[in-house]
Amino acid sequence: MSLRQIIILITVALAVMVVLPGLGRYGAYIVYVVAIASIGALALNLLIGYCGQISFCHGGLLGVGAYAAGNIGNAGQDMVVALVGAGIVTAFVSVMIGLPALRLRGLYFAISTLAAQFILEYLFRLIEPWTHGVSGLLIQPAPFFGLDLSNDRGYAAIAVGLLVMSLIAVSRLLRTDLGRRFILIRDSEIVARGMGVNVARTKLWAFAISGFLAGMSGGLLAFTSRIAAPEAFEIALSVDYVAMIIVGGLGSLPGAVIGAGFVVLLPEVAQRIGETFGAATQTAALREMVFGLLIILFLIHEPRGLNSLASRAVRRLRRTSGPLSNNKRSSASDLEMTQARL
Amino acid sequence: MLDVSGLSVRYDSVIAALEGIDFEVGEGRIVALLGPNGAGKSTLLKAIAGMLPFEQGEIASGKAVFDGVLLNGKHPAAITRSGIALVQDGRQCFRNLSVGENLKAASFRHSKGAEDRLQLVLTYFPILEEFYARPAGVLSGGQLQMLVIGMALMIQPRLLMLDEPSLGLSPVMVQSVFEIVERLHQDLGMTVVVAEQTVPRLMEIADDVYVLSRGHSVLHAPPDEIDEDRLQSLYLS
Amino acid sequence: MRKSLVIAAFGALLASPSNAVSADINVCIWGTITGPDALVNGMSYGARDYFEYLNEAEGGIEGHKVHTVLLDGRYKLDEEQKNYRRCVSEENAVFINGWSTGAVKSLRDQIQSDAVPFMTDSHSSEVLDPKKFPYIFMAGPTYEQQILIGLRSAAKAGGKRVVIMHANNEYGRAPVEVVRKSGAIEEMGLELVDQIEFPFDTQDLTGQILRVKNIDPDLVFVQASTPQMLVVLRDAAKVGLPASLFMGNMYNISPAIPEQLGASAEGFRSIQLYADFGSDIPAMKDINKYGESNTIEKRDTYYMKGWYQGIAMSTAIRNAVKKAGGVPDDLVAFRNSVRDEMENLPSLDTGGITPVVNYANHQGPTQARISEIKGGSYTAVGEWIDAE
Amino acid sequence: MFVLQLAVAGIAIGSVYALIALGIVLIYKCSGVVNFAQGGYAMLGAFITYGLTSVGLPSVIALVLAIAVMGGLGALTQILVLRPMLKAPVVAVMMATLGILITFRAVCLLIWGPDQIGFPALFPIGAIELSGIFMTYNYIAAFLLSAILCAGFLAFYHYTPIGLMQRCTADNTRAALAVGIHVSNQVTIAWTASAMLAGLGGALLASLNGLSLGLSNIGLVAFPVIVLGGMTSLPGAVVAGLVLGILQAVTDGVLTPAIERFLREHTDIYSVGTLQQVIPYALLVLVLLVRPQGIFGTKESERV
Repeated sequence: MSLRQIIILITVALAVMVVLPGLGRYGAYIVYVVAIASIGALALNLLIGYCGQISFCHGGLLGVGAYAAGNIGNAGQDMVVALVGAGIVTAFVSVMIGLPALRLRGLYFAISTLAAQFILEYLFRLIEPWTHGVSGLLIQPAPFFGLDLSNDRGYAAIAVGLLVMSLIAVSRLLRTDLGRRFILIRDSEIVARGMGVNVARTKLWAFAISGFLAGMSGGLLAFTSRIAAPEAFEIALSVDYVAMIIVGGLGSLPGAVIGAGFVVLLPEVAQRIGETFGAATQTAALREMVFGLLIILFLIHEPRGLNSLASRAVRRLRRTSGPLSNNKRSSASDLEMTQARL
Repeated sequence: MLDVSGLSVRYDSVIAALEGIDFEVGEGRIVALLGPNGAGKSTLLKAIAGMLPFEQGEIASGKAVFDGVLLNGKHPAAITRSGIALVQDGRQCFRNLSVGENLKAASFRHSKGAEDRLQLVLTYFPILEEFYARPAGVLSGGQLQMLVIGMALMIQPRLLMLDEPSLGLSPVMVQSVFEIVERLHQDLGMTVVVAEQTVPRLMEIADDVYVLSRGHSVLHAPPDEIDEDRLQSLYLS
Repeated sequence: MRKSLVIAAFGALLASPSNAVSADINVCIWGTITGPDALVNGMSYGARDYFEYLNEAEGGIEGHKVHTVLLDGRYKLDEEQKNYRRCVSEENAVFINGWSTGAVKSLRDQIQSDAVPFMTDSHSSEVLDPKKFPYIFMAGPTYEQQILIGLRSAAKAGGKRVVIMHANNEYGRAPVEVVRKSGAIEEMGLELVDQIEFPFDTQDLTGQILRVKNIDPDLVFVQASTPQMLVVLRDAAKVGLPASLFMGNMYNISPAIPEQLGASAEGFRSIQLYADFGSDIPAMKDINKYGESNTIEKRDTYYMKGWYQGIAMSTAIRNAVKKAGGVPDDLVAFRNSVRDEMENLPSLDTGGITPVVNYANHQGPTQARISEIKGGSYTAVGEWIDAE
Repeated sequence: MFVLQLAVAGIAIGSVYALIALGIVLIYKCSGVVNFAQGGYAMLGAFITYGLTSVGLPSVIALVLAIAVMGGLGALTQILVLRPMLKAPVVAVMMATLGILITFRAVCLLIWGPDQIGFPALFPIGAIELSGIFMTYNYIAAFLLSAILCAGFLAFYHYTPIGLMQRCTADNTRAALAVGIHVSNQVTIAWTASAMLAGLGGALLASLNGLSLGLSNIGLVAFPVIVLGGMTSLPGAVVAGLVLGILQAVTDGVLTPAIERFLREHTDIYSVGTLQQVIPYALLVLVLLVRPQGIFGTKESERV
């Protein structure tokens, strides 16, 4: 991410913040739900899209973050402390889940994360002292750097701010040696090993960093919904997150945000459209169907995700608008381009 | 019989593997296709057999014609049926299936006279009869090479293409592989293309030699015009 | 660029039509339209239909049309949270009717700070407290009270050993834990010999039922919704346990049980709080009248519950409108006034769906009776019992 | 006696797990695709059977028709969705099958609504009591049918020309292409067979357990089964299915009560919750760590 892009990003974020007071609570709610999901999707994209470790327990990890943040917050700590704490706890759990990755590859590892998801769900219901079992952990509002921001607009500001910070941090990370090692492992573990990469340690770093971000995202979710309950972190949520990064674009930072927006907002938009004609059951069915079909269609026609579609559209615009265009670039070099942009 | 002209191949739409190759095989001839590792020999054979689309490759320009029929864009199964058998590198067979099943599988598309061909293959390769009910995975490298050539024969080809059959074999095995190629040529009048890096034995039986380097065709000559030194210099060019 | 897509999508969302502006009185309902316990969603349809009925038959409340929104919470916490925010801040609802125990519990503090009257479909004791949660109202006895009513009937019948089965969610586990820890079971002279938890989205409970069979209790009380009860009774029949051994709560009176299980549902008992659909009561006339020109989605006791909730909510709204001499412009004042009127509802006639109620306790009716499946339909056995 | 009764229930359910898992393994062997939608095919098969009986067809004919429809649907999804995704990354293909699952659920929701439905009796209602062990006709029929089908399918796979082509495709795609086998057609056949197995399994399951959208969850239960059996072993899937069915029943009936009794006597903990839901997955993790290729599977080497 270039300096220019960072500036654009921050400007957009500031613009969102300026607009926020004008939004209703529902509007603000939508903003922070998308922003929080974006942080979660970013975490998962780091793992799957950049390091090639397919995970189906992201929902469970967000849950770990939520419970951790809730417990720290309820103990009277500042929200910032709670979020960082949640990040550390979740990073630890994520590394635990990642340990089998040292022995298992690809599909087998993916299925072991499926197991992790179900075991986490079970533990959420079981460990009453930390999770309050099925009742869920009620979470008291906490100050943010001492400020009282415990309302929907305040949460939106925090979430957007954190998202921008995470985006910048991850894009910086990808430029370091560690980041490059992630990509090497994704492309071929054997080649990476041949080049002297400590595959085990690098993978665990990916799990730790991804877990940290997931924990923060889950923690924010907990504070905004005032409860961390097991039903909120089930396998369906993990599936949603995988959908986000694939729809947005594997191995693409903007893709995480776009994918999160898509997956969170699409059902809502479909619902609103459905409400204008159909009965409630049909609306619900239609909304699911649109979701399922669009995912399939995207995967067939735009396997590199919405981000690639968007960047191609932008390029086409530039091409028609001025001499800066580069007509020689074939569509096949998109992948390299997206990677170069990062 | 086989006529390839101006053939260019790309992988992943960007990496050029072959540029403007002309390659001709006359009926009843043994053609040697030489070149260093990565010269594009396998790619050329795969392009003819229609296997490229399964490895992210595509024919960018040029054409391959077999007996007047255009091969471009045809499914490998159809090309196989029209009488071209490719013995791929790495001795590709079904290692979890028995030797017999391997041979049976190869004759699915050419069931007519399969029994006779099976007998023929077993006479050529008695070792296959011995291991008939055992999984192919237990065979040694040389035996595997026999099996895959046997499988190719079950297809009842008129054009047999072998991709680096000697790779990884002991000199004795290499010797017997080429003996078999020669026998096939003599007994059955089969047209054969053999791709190799460098094998003096091949020069003795070949009628025609093509040399590839870095995706380009660098030489086409009868075998007596080619010696080890000339090849080395071509490979390094 | 990256954000602009999101913002565009979200702008489109905000710009999408919201009909809230034209109506004077907004009521917002969310239930499980689709989702694991959709079988009992008649109560959401019933409440909506009552307001629609008012619009058709009486031109709304005091001449003001009521605009009702029915949303689908899908029994998912985040979806219900979203629905709540939409109801409170976008639909400007003066009364909200919401679904699951988990969601209502997580929202109880916000309901308090938003000061919006809230009718909960959940009967959890943890959201019932006129002092701590003055805006939350319930439509009958709590789950805990229902469990005690059920167990008491077992004690009366001379039973001794009881088992409680429950789903692994808030609705299932929490009330059972409260009852067990209260010691009330022992006070009745009963012994709780086992407590069995099972998955809420269960498809097969043979193992658990065999565990019950092994214990051989006098009564099994099941704290679950109808879909799980279907599994329980079906698997009980598989291993030769009679349905009469089992008892469910208010959410197990469903025609689906005798319809799908036939003879193996005979003798199953559950707690009834509201009149059956089709009973000979005044409210049924209104429902039939409404049904002449509208579809009635569910014809069961939960529809009746919803209808009754509609009566209670609308009466409070009517009283508030009357008092102010029109719909107040200030939504906050309107909500507060509705809350006050709700609390002060004088002996409310629910058209026979429940005995006459008042809402000083925020609980409405506190009476229940036991209903048993006999000859393929639910039949009341015994009189109304007061939960207290 | 008690344990025997549990085992009977476990075997009945387990044999259906095996049927569902067979389909997943079949597709995976042939094309390397992990089909998360298998539960969706099972659910759809059951719903279509139900839909056909509700328009008046006898249940056996409805079942046969539904299985045929499922076969067509399996082929169609392979051609429309999977073929264009040949070059897509593994995780994208996984997600596409999840998309299929979501779509199937939505279709069923739209047509048949969210409520649990009483499934028509495929087999006579009633039970045999053998010295205290109840065996419903449903159980017996589900077990027998699954057993016959598994055996029949394995025989088909090993002794017919199509079976041989399937095995060739699964063994080595390049070699299969070279001997003239139309690989993508073989993959289509695998999807067809797999969808038919799933449809039948779904209908059997619905006759045991009733019908609702929740039936599609069976697909997730099948994953521990296939991993325990080894992703590439068809007989392994059958054995693992039975083992898992019995294990779950025993967990529900014996293990959980024993643990809870112990905990209640010696600690403050009263319940261990729904242990049977995690037992298969806990076992899965263990097996994966000790023997990553599963109990019956063969080791695959990573391609560079």
